[in-house]
Amino acid sequence: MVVYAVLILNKAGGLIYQRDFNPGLQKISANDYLIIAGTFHGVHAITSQISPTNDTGSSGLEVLESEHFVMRCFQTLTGIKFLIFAEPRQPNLDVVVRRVYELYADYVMKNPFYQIEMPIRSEGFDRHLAAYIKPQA
Amino acid sequence: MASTTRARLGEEVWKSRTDKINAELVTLTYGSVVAQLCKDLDGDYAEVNKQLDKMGYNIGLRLIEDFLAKSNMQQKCANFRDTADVISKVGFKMFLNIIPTIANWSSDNKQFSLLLDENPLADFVELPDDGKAQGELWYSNMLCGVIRGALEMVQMQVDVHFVSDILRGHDTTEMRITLIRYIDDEMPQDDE
Amino acid sequence: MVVYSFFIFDRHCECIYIRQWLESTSTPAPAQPLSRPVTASSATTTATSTAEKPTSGNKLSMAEQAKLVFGVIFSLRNMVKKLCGPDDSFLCFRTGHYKLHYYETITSLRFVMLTDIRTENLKLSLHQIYVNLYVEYVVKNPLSPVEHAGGEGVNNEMFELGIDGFVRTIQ
Amino acid sequence: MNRDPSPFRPTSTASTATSPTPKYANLTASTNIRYSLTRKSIYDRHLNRTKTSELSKSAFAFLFGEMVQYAQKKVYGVQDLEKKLNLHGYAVGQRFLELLLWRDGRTAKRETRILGILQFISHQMYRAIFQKQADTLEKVRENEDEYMISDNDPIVNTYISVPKEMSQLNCGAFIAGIIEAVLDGHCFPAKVTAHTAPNDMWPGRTVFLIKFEPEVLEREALRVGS
Repeated sequence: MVVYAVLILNKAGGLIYQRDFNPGLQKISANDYLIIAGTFHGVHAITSQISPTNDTGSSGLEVLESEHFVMRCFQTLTGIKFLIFAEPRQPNLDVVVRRVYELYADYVMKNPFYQIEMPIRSEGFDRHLAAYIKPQA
Repeated sequence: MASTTRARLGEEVWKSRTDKINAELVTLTYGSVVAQLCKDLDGDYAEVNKQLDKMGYNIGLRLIEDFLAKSNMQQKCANFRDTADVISKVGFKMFLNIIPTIANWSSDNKQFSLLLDENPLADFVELPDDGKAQGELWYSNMLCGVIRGALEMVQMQVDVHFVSDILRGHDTTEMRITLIRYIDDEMPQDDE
Repeated sequence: MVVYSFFIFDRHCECIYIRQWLESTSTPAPAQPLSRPVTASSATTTATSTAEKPTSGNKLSMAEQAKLVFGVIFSLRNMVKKLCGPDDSFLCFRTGHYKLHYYETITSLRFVMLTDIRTENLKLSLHQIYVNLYVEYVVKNPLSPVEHAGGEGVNNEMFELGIDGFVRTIQ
Repeated sequence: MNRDPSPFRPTSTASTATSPTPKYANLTASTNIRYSLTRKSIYDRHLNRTKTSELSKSAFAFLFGEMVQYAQKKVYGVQDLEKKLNLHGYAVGQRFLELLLWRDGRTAKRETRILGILQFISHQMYRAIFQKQADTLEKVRENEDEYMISDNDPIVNTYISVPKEMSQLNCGAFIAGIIEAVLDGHCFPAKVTAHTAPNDMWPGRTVFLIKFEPEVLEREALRVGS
């Protein structure tokens, strides 16, 4: 299981966390990541609007596939988006994204020195995320 | 979603997905926070209530993420009654290991009460007998803020306040929760 | 496997073909094909001559839907290109309710198909539609103009039949 | 640093309680604390009722985090913040000491030696509060009056990441306050401070440095001498 990168977007679509774990994506400037995050936030909302089935509260984009990667997007009920980029045909991305959310709930939400909606600079979160993602590579 | 499934979920999350610690540590730490507030605000209990509520609100904004992550709830509550079940049988169970009874539903299903027959925050507590505290201080007011903050993060604006407290000599500890409105999601500007 | 709708966008980012199948019926009874073409990029949504039949399921008119669909695939395509470089291409995305398949030719013709979420990747199918149907019946059709501004000449008889037949096979 | 003996200082002014409505019962004439007739007051409930009851660690983490943020708004600089946390810990430590000694009942031994009290803290006390023993108890070789208790992963710090500009801060000052209260309670007055001492296994490892007052050493010398 190779995870290339993890991105976290706040409710307004602002990029609050970005980290590469394994080579697989292009080297992209931080500014470009900001643009990608912003656009994706808009696109995500529209994907639920164009749903042909008439279910109310249809969810937005959840999985995006390309030739070289698969991206799992998990949006929490509070509007936070977790984007996990991994090698294609990656089986258990749902488990991975849920675990990342738990680590976020523990090491970011419970850190008194983290300000809500701001970029994440919690050393504890980095350490535990790397410990969780790295060995699987 | 039947309330029995909510009860089972609460039980299961408490058993298998919650790290546990000594309850008295939380009780005494909460006590030291309230005491510090009473000292800082030199006995202005109305202000202490407000500050406790504000601190609770700050906690609620964060606690909701922990709640959603651990309880793995994917869908929003179907209606306010379901929300009441989730708060009592999953939320309270998961964090404070108690299940308050839900009571006194208003006819329009917009108001209900939570009766805390057990309140771990208020163990060993006796309000100061300065003649004011028992009339003005809501000792566990932080809980109101927590619920208000948490629900606001899932697009529900509510008012939460205590109506009675055993510490004040009442027979029950009762919190009144009122749904003010559902906050609709902010839509991103349609830049397509 | 249910197919909901099918779009073709040309290199000018215009929607030159829309086809929708009513979701309720299992066999894809042909929906009201768009008799007057709709341009995705045109600011005003040109009212189609036939009564504006709201597409099954949501209130967006076909014109609006085409515009939104194009907006989505255009952004995602650029995002993938930026993330992975020019040789990568966007294949499909899935939400909780539908899956959107995408195929782009070298000539920037874009084929989009919306299906239910269980459908496997349709890149090959869209490619076959391009090769066996679009090229055969539209490009090689002497009557149809070279460029299909506004979808002109795309919804000819043979192409429509081909699409129906094809959808039934992958049903 | 005035350590207020009890946070609830009854004000001396005569209380002008509203005349208690009939449904309240007063325990004694002197106090106007009201208790409902039906509900038992805290004096009727057994002290051991919550001895083994548990709460979620998250609840404590959020409460503690908010306490840190509240304290942070009121202070300038790391030392003041640690002092505030120490005060909070002290209040908690005082109560835990009473509770635990009461619970030991007849078996409670009055510690008279420095080593005795430090072992009590790092074993029984630590286990009662944090459900695990402290990891090490050592004496500082260089100076006589200093000892160290270490905890590889203090629960107060589990979720806390201190920003670089406050790298000196260790929220374990709260636990240092608890230890200080227990020491003072046993007449071993001392200053306790928390210091981050990570090793490769435990990045969050914290050492509580205990510096005894001179009179404690004198007493110890007398006791050892006799």
